[in-house]
Amino acid sequence: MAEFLSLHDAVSRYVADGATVAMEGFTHLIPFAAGHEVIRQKKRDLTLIRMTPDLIYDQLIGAGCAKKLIFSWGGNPGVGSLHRLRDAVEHGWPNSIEILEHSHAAMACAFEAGAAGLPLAILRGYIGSDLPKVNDQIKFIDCPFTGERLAAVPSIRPDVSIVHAQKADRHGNVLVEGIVGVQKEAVMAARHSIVTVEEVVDDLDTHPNACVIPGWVIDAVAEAPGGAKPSYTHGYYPRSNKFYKDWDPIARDREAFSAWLDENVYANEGAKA
Amino acid sequence: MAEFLSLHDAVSRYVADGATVAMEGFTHLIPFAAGHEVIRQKKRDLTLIRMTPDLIYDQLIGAGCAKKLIFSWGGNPGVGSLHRLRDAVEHGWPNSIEILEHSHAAMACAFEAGAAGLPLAILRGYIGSDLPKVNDQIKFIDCPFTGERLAAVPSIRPDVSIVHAQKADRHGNVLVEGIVGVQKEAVMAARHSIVTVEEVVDDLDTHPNACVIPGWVIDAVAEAPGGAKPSYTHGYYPRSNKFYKDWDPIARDREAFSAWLDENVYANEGAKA
Amino acid sequence: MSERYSASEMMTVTASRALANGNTCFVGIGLPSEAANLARLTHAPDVVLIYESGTLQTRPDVLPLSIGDGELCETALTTVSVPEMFRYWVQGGQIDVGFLGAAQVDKYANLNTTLIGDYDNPKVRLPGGGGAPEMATCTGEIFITLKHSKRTFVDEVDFVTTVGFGRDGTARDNVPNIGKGPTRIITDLCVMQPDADTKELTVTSLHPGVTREQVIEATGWEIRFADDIDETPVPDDHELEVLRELKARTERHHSEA
Amino acid sequence: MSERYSASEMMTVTASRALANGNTCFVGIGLPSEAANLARLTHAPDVVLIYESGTLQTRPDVLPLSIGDGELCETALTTVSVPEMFRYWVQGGQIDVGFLGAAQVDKYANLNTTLIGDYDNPKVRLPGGGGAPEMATCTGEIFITLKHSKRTFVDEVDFVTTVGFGRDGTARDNVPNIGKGPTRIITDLCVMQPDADTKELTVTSLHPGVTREQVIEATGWEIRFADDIDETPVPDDHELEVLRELKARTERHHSEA
Repeated sequence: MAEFLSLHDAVSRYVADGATVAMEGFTHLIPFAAGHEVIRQKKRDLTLIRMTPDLIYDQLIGAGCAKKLIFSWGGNPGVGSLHRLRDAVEHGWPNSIEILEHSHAAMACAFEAGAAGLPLAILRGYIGSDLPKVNDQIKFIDCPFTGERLAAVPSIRPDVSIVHAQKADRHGNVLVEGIVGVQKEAVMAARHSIVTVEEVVDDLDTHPNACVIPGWVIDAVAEAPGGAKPSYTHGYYPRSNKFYKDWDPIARDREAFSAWLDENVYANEGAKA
Repeated sequence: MAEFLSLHDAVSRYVADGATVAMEGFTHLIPFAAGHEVIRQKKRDLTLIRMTPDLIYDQLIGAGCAKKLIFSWGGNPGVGSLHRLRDAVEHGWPNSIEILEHSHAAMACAFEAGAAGLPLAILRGYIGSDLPKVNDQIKFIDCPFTGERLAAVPSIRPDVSIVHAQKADRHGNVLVEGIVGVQKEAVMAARHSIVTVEEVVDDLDTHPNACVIPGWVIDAVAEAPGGAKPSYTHGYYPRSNKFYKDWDPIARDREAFSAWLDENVYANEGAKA
Repeated sequence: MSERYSASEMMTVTASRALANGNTCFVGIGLPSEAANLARLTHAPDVVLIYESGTLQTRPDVLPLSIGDGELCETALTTVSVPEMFRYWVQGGQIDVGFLGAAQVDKYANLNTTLIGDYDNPKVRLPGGGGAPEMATCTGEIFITLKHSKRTFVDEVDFVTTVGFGRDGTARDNVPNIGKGPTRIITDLCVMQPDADTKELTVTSLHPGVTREQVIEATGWEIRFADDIDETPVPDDHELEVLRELKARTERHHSEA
Repeated sequence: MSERYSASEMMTVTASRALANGNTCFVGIGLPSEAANLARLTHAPDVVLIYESGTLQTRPDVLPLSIGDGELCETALTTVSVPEMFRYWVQGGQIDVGFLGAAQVDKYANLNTTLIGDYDNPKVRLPGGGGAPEMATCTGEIFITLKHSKRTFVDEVDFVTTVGFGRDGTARDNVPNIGKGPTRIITDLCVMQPDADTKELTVTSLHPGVTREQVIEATGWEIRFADDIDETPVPDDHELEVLRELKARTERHHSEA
């Protein structure tokens, strides 16, 4: 049953050093406030899972929180590279990280399979690609009915998943609307989950088939208005495309990045309960 | 791309004798008008697929349209047996039918896999059940990652799927709302599809994550107000629980059933284009 | 029997008390639905009721006739597709209790809802498995409620639609990712629980006024009784009132159209 | 080159013309998105644009910077989850054309978006596969658009992120349930198509004013030319006007916040 916690307390309670953590949100609803709280609390040796690492994982990796990244597309969308990710992969700064690389289809299926309680996902995938040569978690099975060879990947079952959403009601039921990505799957696949929301309301006031995550599959709900910025929250505020562009020169330079982190994350104490 | 046809023409064009047909709708939105059109057109040797055969398949089977039934729960919900189905299975009237029997979980996964373009569905299913002994389409595979034994069933790919929905816009995009069952999966898994709707409107006027089936995955849209009666259409009319109860004595008796069919289906010419 | 309540009310109230507040419960239609909603309307206001039609956390004002009545969707937190229901919610392990009925149950709590007789030549064809086979293995535990009679409580079911503990009581041993299975059976005469070792169903509580002989007479195998047998607590007035109102509302509603 | 249009406009307009009205098109970000939206705003008003963020049949007024801009959802018919997008829509075979860019393409139309150099010790780490590997095999056919240079058109890619026809042109032979793969590559110099037999990319059309020598110079392998080479039709004024307005709107929009 969801408990209302401050973001500080939620991260402190559920994100342990060495944990496997998925922070999801497909361009939309990226949980930046929660990611910054993880950086502030200096969590270490995390295995970070995310289809599109985006700036949030660039920041976490640059801050030294990660030992491994599981992903399927690691860029600054429409802008270019994730330079902190590249610096870690190419030069081991601030520490070298292991990467495990999939396609989007495989990761989406692996989250789906995790939510579905299965140990594996089956897909018609990776045909002709070199990815199975560098990722030993990609296997193949033969369909017992048709003989067709299909790809198999392990399902994703994070220790903790963190997502951002529009709103929660007083019971901790959460509404996710717009581009919903794999957020519901990430929450349902995880052992623990933290959801940050723009606001807590009396009534979700929605339609019969809305994407609502019931409070009883969530561990902690934390109010975090603006918690997805510089990404966006449908119905609340737009994406700061400018920030994504401005990030490029900051991330290219270790010192500029460290200064940015000091000023915008470390100096900015997260709200306590 | 969806074409607007009369129900008569849609059934005439897409439902061939001997075809594999799925009419879906989980209690809600059962396509009775379309089923009656299939009976009126005296389609024969159909393989009928449906999780819950309900009265619609009791009527089709009693009318002699079916040679095989693939299902997972064949009763009159809350009332008792499907007596026409039982008469066919137990006494071969009006013809004997073959049955292939699953659990709901397996059929839901098989529709899902059909929509997903896969030849099979994997589930943690049928443990300890005798169903695999009487259904040779249930197999088992070992997970290549954990070794766990999991059930595998062939995906469902009907020749034609028929569903009922609230409304279509002028482009044939269809809104399904409320208990959505496996309707979207049935349509997407099928070679051809017919959707009957309560009404055609200018604008679906819905929310960002509504269950909308785009016109370009549908073959025919037919306007059929009241087309789900005696089941119901959320937002339009309620379920006639009385009809479901009244059906029991009608279906128990071959003559009463035949008289009902004459009066309510054969005599009731479907609207032509 | 008491004049204050009927045997079937005793059964329903006892079944309802099995559900704890806050449990997530996958509800079968009929007796389980009656018991689960009674629990919600009395001691367990925060019990989460889930029907296989995809309706999550529903609060029907009247009992549904079918598993997919409009009432269920209109009062639900949200409604998901049926594939999602079985994949994410049942198989995904989000459900504490599956609440089932059955046509036949045997001494190892295996359930038959498929047929009486032989599969290829049935004497009576029943509806089939529906959601039960996976509910029985994927949820935390299973409660079963049905009326006690020799016809329903049989030595061995004709067909194991839904596994309890298998033909010899060992079907769950060493199976990964499987729930506890049936932990109690509530009838109009008594409560049974599987023996900790053999898994054979054993009477652990008799309803007030019910004798051992009555249970023996209504059971198709040599039923055992636990060493310490309780008397099942009686329904209280509030439970009876709420149950009767619920059934009256339901009756009025379903005879309407 | 003409003074009426630039080489990159020639490329975008040519790419847009490859899409037929009514096609369902899975759109990659960048050049493919520009071309696909130009098609929708000119000759193909009923082209169905799908982005991997789950936005079905979207009609953005400005080009998205990312694959999941709010604009895409707000103007979509509906938005589905990302697992559904890849399972039902891509793998389910509902998409006619996948429209892709790439960092490197080789003579068998294999695409590399993973890295330059060796996997364990990369010279340049690129973003990775994203949606492309399955798009390339599950959609009916693939169009590719990118600028022509020796750095991008290489003899053999360092890493096959996304298969064209494999290292030897035979990767699709006898594979069940696979699309046709890349059927045309549109660059700022020419159009290439796979040879019917060998699958080697071959120039089938040169843009006006472009010489064979320019193409040879910009290609990292000994590029072949089809026996009959067309001259690519030039953009018309309406296409140029719509494209320029679209880019200007986009520019204004993305510099706002």
